[in-house]
Amino acid sequence: MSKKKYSKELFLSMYEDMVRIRKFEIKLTECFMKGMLAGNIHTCVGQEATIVGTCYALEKRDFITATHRGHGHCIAKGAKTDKMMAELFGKVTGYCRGKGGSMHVADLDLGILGANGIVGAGIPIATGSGLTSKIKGTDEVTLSFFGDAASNQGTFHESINMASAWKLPVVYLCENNQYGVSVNIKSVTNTESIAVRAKAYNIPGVTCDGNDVLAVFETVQEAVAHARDKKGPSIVECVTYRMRGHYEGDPASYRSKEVTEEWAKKDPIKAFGEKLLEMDVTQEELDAIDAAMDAEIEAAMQFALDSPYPDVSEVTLDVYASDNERSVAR
Amino acid sequence: MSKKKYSKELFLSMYEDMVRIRKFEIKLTECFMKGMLAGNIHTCVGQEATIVGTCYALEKRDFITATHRGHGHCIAKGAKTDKMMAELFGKVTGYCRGKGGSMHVADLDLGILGANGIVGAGIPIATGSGLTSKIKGTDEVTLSFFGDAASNQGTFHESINMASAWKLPVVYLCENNQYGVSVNIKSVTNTESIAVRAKAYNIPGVTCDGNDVLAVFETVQEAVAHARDKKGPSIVECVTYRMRGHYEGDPASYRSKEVTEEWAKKDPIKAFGEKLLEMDVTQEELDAIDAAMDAEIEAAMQFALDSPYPDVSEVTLDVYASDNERSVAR
Amino acid sequence: MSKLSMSKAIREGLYEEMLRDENVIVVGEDMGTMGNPFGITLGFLDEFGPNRVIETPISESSFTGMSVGAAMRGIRPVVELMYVDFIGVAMDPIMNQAAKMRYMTGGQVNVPMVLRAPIGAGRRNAGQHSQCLEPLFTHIPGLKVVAPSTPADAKGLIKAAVRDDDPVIFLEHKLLYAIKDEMPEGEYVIPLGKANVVREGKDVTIITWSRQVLFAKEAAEELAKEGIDVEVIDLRTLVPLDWEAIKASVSKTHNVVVVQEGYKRSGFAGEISSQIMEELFDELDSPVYRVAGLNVVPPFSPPLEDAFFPNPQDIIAGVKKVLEV
Amino acid sequence: MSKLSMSKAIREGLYEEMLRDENVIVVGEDMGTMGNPFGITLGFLDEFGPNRVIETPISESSFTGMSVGAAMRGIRPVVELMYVDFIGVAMDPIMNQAAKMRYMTGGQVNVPMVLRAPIGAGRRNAGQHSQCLEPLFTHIPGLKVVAPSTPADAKGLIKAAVRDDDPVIFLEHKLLYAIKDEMPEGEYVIPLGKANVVREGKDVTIITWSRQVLFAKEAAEELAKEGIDVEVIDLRTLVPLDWEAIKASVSKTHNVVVVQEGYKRSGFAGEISSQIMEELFDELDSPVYRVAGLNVVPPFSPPLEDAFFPNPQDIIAGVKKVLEV
Ligand SMILES: Cc1ncc(C[n+]2csc(CCOP(=O)(O)OP(=O)(O)O)c2C)c(N)n1
Ligand SMILES: Cc1ncc(C[n+]2csc(CCOP(=O)(O)OP(=O)(O)O)c2C)c(N)n1
Ligand SMILES: [Mg+2]
Ligand SMILES: [Mg+2]
Repeated sequence: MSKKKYSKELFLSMYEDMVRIRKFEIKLTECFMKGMLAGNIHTCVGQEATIVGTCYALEKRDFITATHRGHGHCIAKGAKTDKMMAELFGKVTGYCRGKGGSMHVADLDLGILGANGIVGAGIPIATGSGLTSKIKGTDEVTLSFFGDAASNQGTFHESINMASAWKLPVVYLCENNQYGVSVNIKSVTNTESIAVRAKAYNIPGVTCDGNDVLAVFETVQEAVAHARDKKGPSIVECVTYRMRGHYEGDPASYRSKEVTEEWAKKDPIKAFGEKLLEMDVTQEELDAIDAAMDAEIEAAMQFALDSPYPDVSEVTLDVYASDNERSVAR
Repeated sequence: MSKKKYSKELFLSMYEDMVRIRKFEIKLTECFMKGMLAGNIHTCVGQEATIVGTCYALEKRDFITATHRGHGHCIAKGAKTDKMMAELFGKVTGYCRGKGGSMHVADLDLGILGANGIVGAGIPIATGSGLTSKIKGTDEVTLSFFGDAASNQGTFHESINMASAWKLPVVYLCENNQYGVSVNIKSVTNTESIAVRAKAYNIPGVTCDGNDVLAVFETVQEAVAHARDKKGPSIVECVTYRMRGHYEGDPASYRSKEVTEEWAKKDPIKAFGEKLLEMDVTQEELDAIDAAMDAEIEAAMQFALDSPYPDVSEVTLDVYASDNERSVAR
Repeated sequence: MSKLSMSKAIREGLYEEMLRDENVIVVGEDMGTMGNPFGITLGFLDEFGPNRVIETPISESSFTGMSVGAAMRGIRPVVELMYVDFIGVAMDPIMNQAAKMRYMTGGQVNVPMVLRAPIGAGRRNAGQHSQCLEPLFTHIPGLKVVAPSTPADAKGLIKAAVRDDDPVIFLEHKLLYAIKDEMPEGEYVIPLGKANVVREGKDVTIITWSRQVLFAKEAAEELAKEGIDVEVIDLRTLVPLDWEAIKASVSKTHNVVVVQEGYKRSGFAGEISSQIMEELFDELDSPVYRVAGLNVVPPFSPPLEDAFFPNPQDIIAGVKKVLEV
Repeated sequence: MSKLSMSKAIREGLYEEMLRDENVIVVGEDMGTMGNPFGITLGFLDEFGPNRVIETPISESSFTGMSVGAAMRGIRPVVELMYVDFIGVAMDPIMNQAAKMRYMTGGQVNVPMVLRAPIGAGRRNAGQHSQCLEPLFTHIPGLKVVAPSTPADAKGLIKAAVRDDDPVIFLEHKLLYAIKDEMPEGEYVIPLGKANVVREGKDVTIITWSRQVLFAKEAAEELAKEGIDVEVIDLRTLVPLDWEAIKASVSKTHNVVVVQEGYKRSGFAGEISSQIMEELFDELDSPVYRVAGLNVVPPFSPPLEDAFFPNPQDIIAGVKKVLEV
């Protein structure tokens, strides 16, 4: 890739977001261990290059659907860590007033159409967002994050077929971290890649190194341009690895330690930091980012802790947009 | 194809089954017009070569799942026209005691795992039959009939992926008659064929002339052998055309008359008859088959008419295999 | 006053809404050239073009989910399941996405979509094409559920459903489509959640909806000849439920029969019965009785299918049972 | 006597059945090396091999449908949905295939499969991972529905479910998995359709199932201190329903509270309430009252989730309401 095209500011911003996501999630794991956090916490530690590279290829007006492993998706698309943290603590100051939690963070203003607890369910939602842009004649692109395992869900097939038939401006972004929960993708599919499935829809399909943020950035930019030019959808597969358990508490004993250690050496943040140092970035600049992120996440946690829970009366609020009381009562 | 390999008896038997299916269904359409038959009647007139060619590639011990358009599938797999007719008339002498009707004919002894009213639902059922053969270490092959439109259902993708991953002995047989109800497959997919989707599962996929019974026969035989040899599943696509409406009563005004007339010239029974005459079959032999089938179908209808309806008390019978009364009562 | 069949009335309602609001689209199989098997969208493709008449492949799960996504972006999709029985392949986007999105996002976003689905037995369509299945929807918080019985209601209610900001399940009985009835002049909308007392009476209340309203009226006429004065409430909307109408009637007649076509076990009739038990127990002279479909698979064979779901005679028997006559 | 948690008890039951009958297989996500998230099939892969421990891709619709096909061929699949909430993507093979196959084929074929699915709130799993959804199954003729409350019952019932020739939905409350209790010695099977009177009493009957049995017992102990003698019926099986047990108890206490965790509207509690109304009206001293989950989306925030589903205090209030004390 021709790094010349991009500014140092851009790179530092990408780096910052990767660190932001990492530190946000490490903080979560600490809180979880201490029993401060409830529910299922799925971290994307190790996958930050895929997430940040992808979201930087999008404009602010573009849309995404995130997954159950969605903290990174949301942050990279512009979500604030304090409101995120508050949501994960179930506080009323969170993105969803505490009602959604980790698997349901959404901010429509930021183009985040929601994380989703149902594997594969975000794919049709993203497709519908793409359809909307086509109907309205506007040029936003919608990008759907999903995992390797989600690509075996029927919605993958159905949605991409429709998007291809109608040339919808959607990018189908497969984060191939090689595992569902404990199941290796190789044991439940018989193809070399997920991207090869693009042939079944006659659309572009490409695989890239998901731990190389710049490779991801450039690859997704092409797919986004393709969509923006009304040439239709494509599949981008980023091969990466989830460094922690499926959710906090999962010892991940179904995978070999050796493989995990190999991937640890390919840590995307470390790798990108080294690349930046080879360019005109100094260690001090990186350290400053690190420190700033530490402070931001600490403050985010404090914000969450200081925020109140929603009032119990909110339990019956917002089930319906109209006639809520009556429809909830009977 | 090397016609030498096959006996005259085989060819005449194939011809007979094609004529049997055609006459059975033409009789249905007459009864429907006269108001003697109720429900939705989907005929396969024009598709007999695909159906008979396919089923002749199977052994008696093999299994099929049929579709909503399943009369032909069942007859070609060995179902008797009298019990079929009785079922369609809702009589207790029918295959399902009149409880299933046109869309639910089944005969487990004949390897017919049932027609199905839900588009795409037979595909996983066939896959489960294939899994069973694998588990039991037996060598039956299961073949799943489905339409071009059904190939856009999620079950197509999910099931074939599993069958490929586990090398199940299943043949996925797409009867591409080019239409769902009114929707042309070209308007809702973006690929040249359905068979090309095999690439997404790394299995064989082949397209053949669905109006040429011998082409279908040979093509499916290969796929069946592949499955029987434990080499895994494949997709066979037979391109054909449904000559009548989607169901009886559908004027099919969504398609051009010209195209339908072109296909009328390619009538599979006429074409096969001509081929047979070029071989050592006489017109008298064909006429005799015709007459025998007329008589059989007439008798089948008479059998259906003469048969009683199930007793009304049967309405609550057989919902459950055990504890039926109590489970139905509350 | 002109007469329209219910299918034409729904078509008219949808047509008016599509003219009124360019964000309204229709989504489903065979919606284009064919205009749907019952002619509901006949001519829409020519009038509104392929951007607003989305003719889909057979991919119910994804085109329903796609409609949720479009609704979140401000489109108002009217999605069709060709038969309600197919909800089995499209339940997730309805129950876990459309129904929950507003709540899970803390009120950020609405899902203003309508899912239209033909229901009902009586057409010899057998096990997988003859169900009603209301409870699959009424049990899920976040959904509204409508089931009209007349063309005039169907038109007014489909318009309300389209304008509603919540996901609305709109259940259309196949054997009502062809029945013609008087239509009001001019534009009108019938609000969701308002029942209709279609026959006043003082001895017993029949609460029902959809096609069984017609059967209940027939039964009521028969019973009138025997001196039994039946009140018939057409609920029109199951969620929200018009409790005031139920309460007023029960407080007047003190005897209740709830009638539904669908399977009795866990049917919506049981919900109504238990609500009456809980809140109007002292008003009751007799136990609320349900007349409902049997707990069996819809059979194909005509005599069996006829025995499967309630007919006016069953309702008459139910009323007599309650009144102990 | 030894103690086991419910997850271990279910594991033991399945294990015994797999040893007993080589046609029994398990099907689902993460069933192999991981042995399922709750350890239900831990060690099964080593013991029974990949032909009987089918570890699937995330393709619920098809692996459930596949299990129907296998069941039609004589296999006895025990399928797992990782959470019952995912039934939205696998409803068709359950409601239109498994449930209807025997009837539609005129009794030719059985579908001896079990669908196991964790249910329930209380784990801060939010909107799409905290539901119960019994009515989606109890409404569909052809399904049996089981929901145990103790490890001993769970083991005996899962064995019965595996041996049953009909499709059985087996609902396991996530917050019961870790609770340990005494296990009977030796082999035993608990027949489907037999309720258990877990506490005898004479003033009021609480009818419930699954985790709420524990809450009902807690409530009963509290109420005993106030001199209220509560009978608690653990239904164990919703279909078939043990009507004799309900009838006997209601005829004794004349006051009934039905308790369920799931959404109140169209919940199975309403079905029970309306059956009691229909057949035991004259036995009732007071209206049957339901204590149930609110008609809202399961919220994530802990104080909201705690308010969403019934706890022992809610049950106590329900009993007092019925007894007017
Ligand atoms: C329909 C459905 N099935 C199963 C699950 C349980 N589940 C949650 S995440 C997950 C694995 C997903 O794997 P993948 O799509 O590769 O995403 P990753 O977790 O690796 O990011 C599973 C099985 C679910 N949430 N939804
Ligand atoms: C899940 C589902 N969706 C829709 C239908 C209604 N339907 C029945 S047949 C059919 C068209 C099927 O087309 P195809 O698969 O090509 O088979 P063909 O009818 O051409 O034989 C449709 C839409 C259905 N029965 N099931
Ligand atoms: Mg993964
Ligand atoms: Mg077709």
